[in-house]
Amino acid sequence: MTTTATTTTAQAGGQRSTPLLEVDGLTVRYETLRGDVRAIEDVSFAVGDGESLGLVGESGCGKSSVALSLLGLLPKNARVDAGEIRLQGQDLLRLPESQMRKHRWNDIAMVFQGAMNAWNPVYTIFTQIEEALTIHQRGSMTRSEARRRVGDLFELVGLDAQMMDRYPHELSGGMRQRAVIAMALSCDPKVIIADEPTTALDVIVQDRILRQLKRIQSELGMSIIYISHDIAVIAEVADRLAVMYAGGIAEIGASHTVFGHPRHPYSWSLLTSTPSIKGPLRTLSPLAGEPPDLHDPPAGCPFHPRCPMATDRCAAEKPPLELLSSAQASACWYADQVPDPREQEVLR
Amino acid sequence: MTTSPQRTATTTGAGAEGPPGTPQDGSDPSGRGLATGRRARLANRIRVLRASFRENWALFKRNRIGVVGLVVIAIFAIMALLHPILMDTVWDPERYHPVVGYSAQEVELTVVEEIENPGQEIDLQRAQLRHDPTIQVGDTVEDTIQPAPPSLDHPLGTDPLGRDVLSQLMLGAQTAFGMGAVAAMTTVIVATFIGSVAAYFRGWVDTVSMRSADFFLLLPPIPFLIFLSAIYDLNMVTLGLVFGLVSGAGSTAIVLKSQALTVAVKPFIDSARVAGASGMQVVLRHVIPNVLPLTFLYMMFTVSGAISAEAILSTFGLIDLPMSWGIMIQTANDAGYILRGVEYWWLLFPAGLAVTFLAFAFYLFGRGMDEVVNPRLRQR
Amino acid sequence: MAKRLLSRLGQLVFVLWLLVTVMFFVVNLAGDPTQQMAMDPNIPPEARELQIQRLGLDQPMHIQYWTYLTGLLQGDMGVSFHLYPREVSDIIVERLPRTFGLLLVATVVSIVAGFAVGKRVAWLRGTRREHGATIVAVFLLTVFPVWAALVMIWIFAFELDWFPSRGFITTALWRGGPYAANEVFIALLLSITALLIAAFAVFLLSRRFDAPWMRTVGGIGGLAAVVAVFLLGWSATPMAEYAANIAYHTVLPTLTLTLLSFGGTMLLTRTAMMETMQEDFVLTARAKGLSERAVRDKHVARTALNPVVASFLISLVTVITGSIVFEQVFSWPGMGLTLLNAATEGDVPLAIGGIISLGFLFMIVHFLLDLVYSALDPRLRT
Amino acid sequence: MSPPLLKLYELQKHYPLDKGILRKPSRFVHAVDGIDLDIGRGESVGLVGESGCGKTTVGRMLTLLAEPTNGSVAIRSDQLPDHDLTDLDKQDVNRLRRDVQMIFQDPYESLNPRRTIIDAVTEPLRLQDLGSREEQQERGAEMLRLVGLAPPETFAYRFPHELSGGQRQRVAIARALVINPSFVVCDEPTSMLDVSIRISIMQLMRDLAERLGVSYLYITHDLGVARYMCDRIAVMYLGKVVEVARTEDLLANPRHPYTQALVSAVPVPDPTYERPVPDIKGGVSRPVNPAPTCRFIDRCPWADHTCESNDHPPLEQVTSDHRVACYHAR
Repeated sequence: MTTTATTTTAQAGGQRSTPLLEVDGLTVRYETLRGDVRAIEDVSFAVGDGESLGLVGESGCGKSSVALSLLGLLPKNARVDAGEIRLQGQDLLRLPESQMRKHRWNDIAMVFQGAMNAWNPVYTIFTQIEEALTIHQRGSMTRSEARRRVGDLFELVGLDAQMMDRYPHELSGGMRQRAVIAMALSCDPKVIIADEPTTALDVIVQDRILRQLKRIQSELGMSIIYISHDIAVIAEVADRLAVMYAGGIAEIGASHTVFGHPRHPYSWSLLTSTPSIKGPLRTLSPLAGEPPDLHDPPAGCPFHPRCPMATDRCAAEKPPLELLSSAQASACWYADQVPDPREQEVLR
Repeated sequence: MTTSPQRTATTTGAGAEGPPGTPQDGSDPSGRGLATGRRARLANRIRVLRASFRENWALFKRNRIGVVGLVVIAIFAIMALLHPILMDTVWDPERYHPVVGYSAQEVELTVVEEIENPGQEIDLQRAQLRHDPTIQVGDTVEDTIQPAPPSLDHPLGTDPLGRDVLSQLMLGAQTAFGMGAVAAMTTVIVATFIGSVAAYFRGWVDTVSMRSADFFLLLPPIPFLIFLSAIYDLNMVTLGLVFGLVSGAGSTAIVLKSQALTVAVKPFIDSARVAGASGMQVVLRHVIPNVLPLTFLYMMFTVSGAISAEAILSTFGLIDLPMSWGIMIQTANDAGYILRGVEYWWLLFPAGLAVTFLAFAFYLFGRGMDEVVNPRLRQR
Repeated sequence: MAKRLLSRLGQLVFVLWLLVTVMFFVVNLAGDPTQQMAMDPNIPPEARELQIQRLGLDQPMHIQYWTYLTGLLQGDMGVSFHLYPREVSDIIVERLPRTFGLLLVATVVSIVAGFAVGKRVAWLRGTRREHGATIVAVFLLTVFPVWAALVMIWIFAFELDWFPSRGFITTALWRGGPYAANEVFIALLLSITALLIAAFAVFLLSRRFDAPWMRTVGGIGGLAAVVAVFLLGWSATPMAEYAANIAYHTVLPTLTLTLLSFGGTMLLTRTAMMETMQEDFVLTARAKGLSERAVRDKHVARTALNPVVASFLISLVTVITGSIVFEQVFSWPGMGLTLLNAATEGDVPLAIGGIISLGFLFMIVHFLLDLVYSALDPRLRT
Repeated sequence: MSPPLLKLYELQKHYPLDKGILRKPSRFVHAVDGIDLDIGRGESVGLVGESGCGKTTVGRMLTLLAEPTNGSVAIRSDQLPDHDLTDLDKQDVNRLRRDVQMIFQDPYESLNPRRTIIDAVTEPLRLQDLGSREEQQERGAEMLRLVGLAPPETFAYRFPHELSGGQRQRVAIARALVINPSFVVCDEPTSMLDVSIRISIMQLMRDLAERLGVSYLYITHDLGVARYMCDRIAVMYLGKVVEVARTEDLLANPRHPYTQALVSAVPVPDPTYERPVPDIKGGVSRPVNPAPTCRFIDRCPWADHTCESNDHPPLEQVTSDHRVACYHAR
């Protein structure tokens, strides 16, 4: 696969100009006691300026590893076997650690999942945000300046400025998550990775946080990569989405197109196994089997053992990610035969 | 559905995720699916035990300090076991018995002002006293020496009373293991019971046992044992029991309770209660089995502490034992050989190092196990 | 927090009472403690009679217990047998501060050093250096203290001849001098405590500066100033020579004790660090672009400090044991040596006094640790 | 309509906040504060609400893991006809265990890691002393096959860590149903499973309920799951049930302002759909010694004088099968 071809599929459904962030052919493996694990397999995608991309998939599909690769924070036993991560054309994977450190938070910030554990329990919220500010201001920011800055950020995310002097345990889950967002915004990053930003929050709080993120994005114009297992959340916030399965991208494209008619049986099954509360209740189609063991992934298409459409070809050959239209690319030999989820039988 | 040959262990039952209730293959539909139960059960137990042993051994081995500990323990265990055999076969009890044996060596000694080589020299004063008041420096005399330096007969020399040091060292190993075993058993039984019951029942049971743990914490075992020895005569069993009780009802109980607490809030405990288990049934079948690995770990640390405690107390002559490593040091000390530096090294080093190494080895072994049984320490 | 600490104090007082009570019964189960006196030719029979009356041994058990308890509250613990006719309380007042001093210095130094080394060692996880450091720490923790002390004496007092091998003071210097040894010793102890508190206060104050560079300069400068005041202050007093003599005798036992308890604190730190390293906020800190050193010191080590302080009590047992052994080997006349002598002489009143005063010391440390722990963990401050 | 299998009447659970040995606690968390609910035979009722609303506490009281502070639970039991759960001696409790079982949320933690699968499934039989050891084993094998873990011998002697999350949840279902209970409390049994596994577990539970005639109290925060699983849904807010209705009716015409906010806050897997902004103020507080007025008053867009001057509104019938606790619902 040539670089140009990769770039076009990676950009399926996105803008044509040079993207802000490009991931190209990223392949990562973890060395464990039981042998190597292929965590990310030839993943390519691009994020344009001010765009929001959703990465969706089940646990262990590699979406969090992608996020950690972007920050250069993969665990010690991880090896990047191939690929590039380019931020405005500069390959982050080739940067020495001291250079990479300057990009973290300043250019790529992260909204972590599980907002309680993202905070160090022994410092106040302000101290922890100040820390990010002073590092990237090379120690020239005085405390009073930092307080003003954090006050502004708190206003932006809808938190009372007094909250900054509280300790993490004194805030509710929703407040902590807002503070995490404020911290992510502190250095005006170009890209924010939101890793399960609302998991473990109640739906009403989730709704508020998601709306807030969308509003802040339109005001400040940064790019956001949303990572979630919940396809409904992704549908709400992402312009484009990439569906991941077993470390690779199964399908990528503009949200409207993919949700309108998925062209990969895995995306189809994600949609048909998510009960919606709007519209008629349709039959839900469970997926047989379990996600593959990445110590020993199946040959051919990684999805074939669970795929209702699989043939002998799928067991033998791995389908490449191919452009179907300008707005959609899928890694399936039978992409044109994937049924429309709206053809599922109506129950109630 | 297509299946591939590379399905892994976890997914062998993949059919399980298919439609419910329908038998997935042609297996016996009569409901007697477990007719081969007993054999299968046994075979599976063995399979699981072997698998978990292999996995744990791999984890244990990775951290080499545990293996070092295990090897040292094995060496001392062999020494302890070999002692009665040697006494029965090779060693003449008259000369080699660690307590009542006597073997003074006849050697030719040079008379000197100050002894530098204990095996070859004798000081003037002693020589004049024992032989002939006219003896001068530079003469030689025939004399028996005790303590005698290592020789072929006595690989580690003899002590100030002319007893074989190696034999004492080996019997001392028996004492150390015995003391360690008594203390460890006591600790484990006391701490597991207190910890599990306090964690599961909470309320006043918890309050009482934790206040008593505070009490035992304020009572460091060695000062307490010293205090007890002022009033009672202590022997190995009482020493082991007291040491085990103090550490078992004190710090170990606190640690095990916090571990049991993480078990006691797990859903499977509620699940057992919903299934109809009584409080004691839950503790015995569900809480204790899950804190047992950690219990075993603390057993190692107790053994380590107990060996050291016994040696300290017997060094100060506070317990009634036939022989132990501490007594060996005490004997040397009483006869005034201890602060003479390395000249009489075989009186100080074998016993001192034996205590150190065995306590060290048990601790290392415990550390090595810690990496296996303590999921918090496993690397991500 | 005050409420929490107050209830903790209440619990500790209760436990101390429990200790006193248990000791009383442990002793009484053994029979008449004055039998020993009868055998000692130095003690006149009337003294035994007096002692029996004083301890109320002719009274029923509950009255004896009551007498004992009220006596204890007034500081009356009876008369020592083997140091007859000295009061037990008098002996304790003289010797407990010495043990406390030994413990204080050894504990503070070993915590600071053990923590500093432990955090670096944890960061080297899986390397050869980490294994080496762990083995050394375990060796220090489990080494047979008697043997270790003898080796230390042999190296530092005999071979190198740097320090005296035993004793508390050089008698020749003090004979006819203007000071009592304890007087100087207590002054020394108090000033060291003041030094520690002042250093900590300076550190806290320096954090309040607005500009980051002021915080660094203020911290280092302030610490230097505090240490300078301490050293100048001592050199100006006439006690200086005597204090130096005590300090000189203190070095070897303190060093040995510090070395041994260092292993324990280092291992505690290492374990706590390794557990903290797996927390999510460590990833957040890295993602913020902090250097590895800042992640280690500001996030992992600072958070790991809480469990280290919480479990230090277990390490303190090693220190107390060590202090008893070393007081014996170094002939350092503190509470540990007193307890040992009482035990070998069968001096029951002194043994009781010794164990209770050690328990009391432990209780104070226990409470102080609780105080520090509550101050360190904001979740407990509310 | 036949009489209900289970009848909750004014069920309450208050937890003391300031515990002490000598002091009498003065502050209580009103986790569950007077709940009335009927569940019919073979019916499955969803208990929906945000975290901290008390739904789990209700489940724990029904399975006798927590003792109600007040109120009563009546269950029509074959073992113990028409008995009140709040007034039982030890023997009754054990007999009732045969009727009321529970499926827990976390498939990784609800099975003892040191016991085999067959041990876990047959434990209720053993504890209740039902049948010989052989009969228990056979029954266990039959249950494993029933929940789709076939052939049973493949799974029976494995340990939980050798099974996937979905398979473990099947074991938990087998264990809950092995003694033929008439009523099962399901506490978010699928929320920790991956989407693709979740549906098969939900289908299995529905299928078994139909086949064995079991009633479910299905506790969940996910309205989508509740829609698929439940005949009726009860919405809880700070210890009170604020609305009960048939599933489709509740989702299509929510009457209570809280239910309306909840329904409009659920994300929809369709990027073309514009959800309305939920009409609700503030955040959830903890129900510590709550005022007697409507629990929802400080977040309610409709709150007025009537709400301020009256007690918490009673659950009143709006249509034949739809009840709401709001003064302004009609």
